[in-house]
Amino acid sequence: MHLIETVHLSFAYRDSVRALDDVNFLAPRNLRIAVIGPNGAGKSTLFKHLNGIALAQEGKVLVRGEPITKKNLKEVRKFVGVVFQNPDDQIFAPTVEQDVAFGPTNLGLDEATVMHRVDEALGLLGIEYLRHRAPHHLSGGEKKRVAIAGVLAMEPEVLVMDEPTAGLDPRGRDDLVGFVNSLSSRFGMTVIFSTHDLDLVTAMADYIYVMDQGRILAQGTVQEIFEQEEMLRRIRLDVPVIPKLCRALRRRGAPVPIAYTAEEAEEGLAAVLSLPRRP
Amino acid sequence: MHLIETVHLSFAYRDSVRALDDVNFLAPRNLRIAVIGPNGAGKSTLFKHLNGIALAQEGKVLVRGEPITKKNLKEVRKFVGVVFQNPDDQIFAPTVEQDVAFGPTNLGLDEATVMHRVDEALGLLGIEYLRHRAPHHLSGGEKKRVAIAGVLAMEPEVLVMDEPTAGLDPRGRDDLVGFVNSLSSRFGMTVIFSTHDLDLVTAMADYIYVMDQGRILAQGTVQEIFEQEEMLRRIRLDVPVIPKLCRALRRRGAPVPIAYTAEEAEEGLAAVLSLPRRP
Amino acid sequence: MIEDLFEIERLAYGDSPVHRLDARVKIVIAFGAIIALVAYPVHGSVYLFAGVMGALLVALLLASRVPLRTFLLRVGAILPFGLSILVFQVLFPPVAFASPTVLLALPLGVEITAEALAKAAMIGVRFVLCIGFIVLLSSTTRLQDLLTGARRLGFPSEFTLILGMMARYLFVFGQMFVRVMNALATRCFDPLDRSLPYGYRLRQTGYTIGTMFLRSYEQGERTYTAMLCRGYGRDAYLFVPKKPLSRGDWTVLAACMAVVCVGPVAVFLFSTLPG
Amino acid sequence: MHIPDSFIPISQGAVYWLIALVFIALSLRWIRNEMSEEKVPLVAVLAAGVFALQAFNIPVTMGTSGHLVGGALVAIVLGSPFAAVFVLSLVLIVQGVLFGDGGITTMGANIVNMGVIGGFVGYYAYHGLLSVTKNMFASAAGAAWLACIVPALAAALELWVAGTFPLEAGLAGMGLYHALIGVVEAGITAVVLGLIANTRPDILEHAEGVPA
Ligand SMILES: Nc1ncnc2c1ncn2[C@@H]1O[C@H](COP(=O)(O)OP(=O)(O)OP(=O)(O)O)[C@@H](O)[C@H]1O
Ligand SMILES: Nc1ncnc2c1ncn2[C@@H]1O[C@H](COP(=O)(O)OP(=O)(O)OP(=O)(O)O)[C@@H](O)[C@H]1O
Ligand SMILES: [Mg+2]
Ligand SMILES: [Mg+2]
Repeated sequence: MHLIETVHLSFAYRDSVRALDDVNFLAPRNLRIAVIGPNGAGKSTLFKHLNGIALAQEGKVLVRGEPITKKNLKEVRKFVGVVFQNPDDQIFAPTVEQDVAFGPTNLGLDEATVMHRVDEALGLLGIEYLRHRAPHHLSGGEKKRVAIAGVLAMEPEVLVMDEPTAGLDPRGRDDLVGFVNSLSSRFGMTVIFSTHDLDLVTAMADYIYVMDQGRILAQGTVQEIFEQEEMLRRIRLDVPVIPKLCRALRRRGAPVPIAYTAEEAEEGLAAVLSLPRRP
Repeated sequence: MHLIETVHLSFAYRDSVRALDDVNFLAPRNLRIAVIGPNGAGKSTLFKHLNGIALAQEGKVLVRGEPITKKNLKEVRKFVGVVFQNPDDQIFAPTVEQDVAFGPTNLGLDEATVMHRVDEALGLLGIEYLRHRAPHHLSGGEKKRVAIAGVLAMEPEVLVMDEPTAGLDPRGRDDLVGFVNSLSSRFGMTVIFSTHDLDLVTAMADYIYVMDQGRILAQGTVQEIFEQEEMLRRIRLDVPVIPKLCRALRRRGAPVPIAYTAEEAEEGLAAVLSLPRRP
Repeated sequence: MIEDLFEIERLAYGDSPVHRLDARVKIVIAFGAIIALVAYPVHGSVYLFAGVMGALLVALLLASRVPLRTFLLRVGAILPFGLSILVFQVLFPPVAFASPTVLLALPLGVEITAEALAKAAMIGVRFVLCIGFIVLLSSTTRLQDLLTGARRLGFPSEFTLILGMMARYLFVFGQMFVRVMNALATRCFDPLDRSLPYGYRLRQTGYTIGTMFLRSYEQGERTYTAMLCRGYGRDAYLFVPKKPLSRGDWTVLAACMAVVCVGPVAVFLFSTLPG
Repeated sequence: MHIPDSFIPISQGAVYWLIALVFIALSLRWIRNEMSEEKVPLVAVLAAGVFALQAFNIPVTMGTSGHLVGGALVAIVLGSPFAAVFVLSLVLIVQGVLFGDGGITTMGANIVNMGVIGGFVGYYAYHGLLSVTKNMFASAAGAAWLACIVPALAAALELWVAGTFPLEAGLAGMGLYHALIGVVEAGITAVVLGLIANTRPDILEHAEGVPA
């Protein structure tokens, strides 16, 4: 039984063509899944189905093996936490503390438990010092963390994030990567995210779904997907620059292994050039 | 005489520390200038001074050698076109045509000239087909182009863009790079932009200003700046991945030239590895 | 209400002879019809006149290919307040009738009279038709065309600019509203959920509304700044090129306005003349 | 309380339209001259936002729910009753023309009720109450409650003049209903004002509003 599974899921907004078309998406336990695709591919629409914000028009969405119904909606939303792209759409309370407490309170927990959850969520993201600040005045990166803390305080087992690094500066992005990876390694959480930043995919995903025009075009491990340069280019995507470089060199005859990070590439090239070990 | 020059420019928002602190910024004719820096460095604040949206508190801003005054404000804004980060801030009219026509009508041009300018601007960006569409039906990339068209229709000589590629998919980003570079090469326009995407800097800039905490920390050509890995890291930035890889290999003794794009790196490495010419 | 904005827009993006009519023609017809309906006296002959106007409405509706069900739903959504006034009026007639025919006597001395019912029905039929014309107008005319149409009809340019901006940002905030509702649902908040304390629900809703208010305000600040960069000033206006009406537009306009102008006079004379 | 078409005779509707136009012109002049700069665009965008936030359903009791009108809120936050006149006029025009809510011939009356009466009552009640109670939130709540009920009474009165509504029963009915709905308006207005005072106090610290 998978944590989340969509079966032949299709969906159309009132007027438009199909935003989702026969999508079969699987999320097992403790996997980091990236969903990539050009603008309008249907990524955000898919995410809306994972916690019942949108309901399946055709096909079905199974959460822990059960279809989403009106009755288990609250359970499902507790189980699958969704962080939206723009933190401003998500943060309403006058202080960070109140905002993070919002979800747990709505679950009907008592005050002590709510407080405990808030402490934990703020701690996890390292933002205790923001506790009494007004969210309005935080930087983009800080707001993003508050938004994530607000969702984590509901203790979901699956964390879904729509374009989590949009608008963050390089360090803010790196911090997020580190934190999300630790959620996966320390707590065995399943993480699903969409992004346009292909370097983020190599840094934060085990498995990739490629979407275009509402359909799942390809799926596989990072290596498997980024080998298909042609397909990616066809749908207006690209290959991250490092594997692209490696592949270009290989095509010209250099026995360079395909690397995905600068460090891997460095080691690979060092071996080919028979350079000494790292100084 | 430079097109734009700021001299000992300082500025503080009401309650905050100095958002700009003794900034000396120069923009000569036909140069592509990137301004980089972490969140809150003061990039957007600097840009607001370049066309008189914010007025200098200390120091001065010279446009074509003259300080900005109430009297020449309209002239200055015609000369320096600013494109904001979020197209929704900028596209305010109910149709694309009306939006692009807004600037020219404010210049007091007659209907025929306005129409001509609109045609030209839409043509330059290749978006004639969007003419009668409503902005909320456009994708992020399309909106961005409309925003730029609205500014170009005023025929400025300096184009200032705050984070031009935020939210665009990889193809949208590449299209923008190509277009902006052609503005510079075909029309000799001066382009100034800020970004968090360091790869964009290598693709679209000749010269870099690095800002942190309201100050200009460093300035120089792309090569000069990205050599200073230490400094960049200190202010939460990073070096783009390709020069980083080259530098790492050089440190280990390989005579690789420092490259900034995948193609340059490929050629450099091919030479070192004595690979055949491109197949 | 803003949730329905996108549905209305979808209708207005349809294609039909009515959709293709110049916005000016549709505005004049709809407003003319409403004024005629409201101006017609509350008199027995109102039903005959309503029949005439109803026929015009139905003809336009059929030509517009707006689905009947959608149309009726839209009209129905607006009725409740008017209907409640009508009910109130029947229960407590504002003017005493000379010799009321009591149909039903309720407790507390409240009586339902035939005269009150008749009067309510006459107001009601005009009221429903007026809504019909407005709904037809907005279901067949895009918002931006309504604006350019109004401008070409001589609506002041400064108001077209203001309403144009409002129109543009209605859609921006409409999308924002949907996203905010999704975010609330994701965190299991429902203002109508009785298991949460009332004060808490009221406060959280207030915070959400307050945040939307601030975001609108700040959006206004940023938009204003961006407009300044493009030379916004006191005399700025929205660009609306001139455009003559086509012959088809003129024909439809003339035909419909003939009904709207001649109709009430003819019906009134016809039904009040002795014989 | 959007009076629909055909409930007010056309001649009376025209009179209300005239009054409304005078106030709209005055409010436009206020925005151009009294706000720190010429800020018509800001207010136009804010009007779209107010339209959007009127869509939030707020529970009252026993299954009924209401929504914010916002006249008092806008007048208090922007520091002038004219701001409310302007914002609510725009909102009412869109509601009337696009949705059919509130009529065309009666739009003048609706603007007079909700925009002019609501805005002025909201603004002056707030400042009156503030000088007595010294409590911003209580004053805002009181003002918002009054700004909800007084326009409703005005609407009842207009309908009576129009001959389509009984006087005493009408006033009582409209009054009671809006007294109840007004509680929500009051509560939400106070909370929103609290949030603004907390996060963007600078918006509230304009010079004292212009007297009419
Ligand atoms: N609320 C809506 N109403 C109507 N159509 C919509 C709506 N939201 C999205 N769509 C359409 O559905 C399709 C899928 O959109 P979606 O937002 O899921 O794409 P996405 O992959 O998230 O794109 P992006 O990368 O730009 O965020 C698009 O064609 C879009 O225009
Ligand atoms: N309207 C404002 N009122 C008060 N302070 C402001 C305002 N705008 C910016 N600041 C402050 O001024 C400083 C510089 O901000 P600015 O927006 O110029 O930075 P930036 O380099 O553009 O950052 P980012 O990369 O996040 O866009 C920051 O400390 C910020 O908090
Ligand atoms: Mg998306
Ligand atoms: Mg900025």
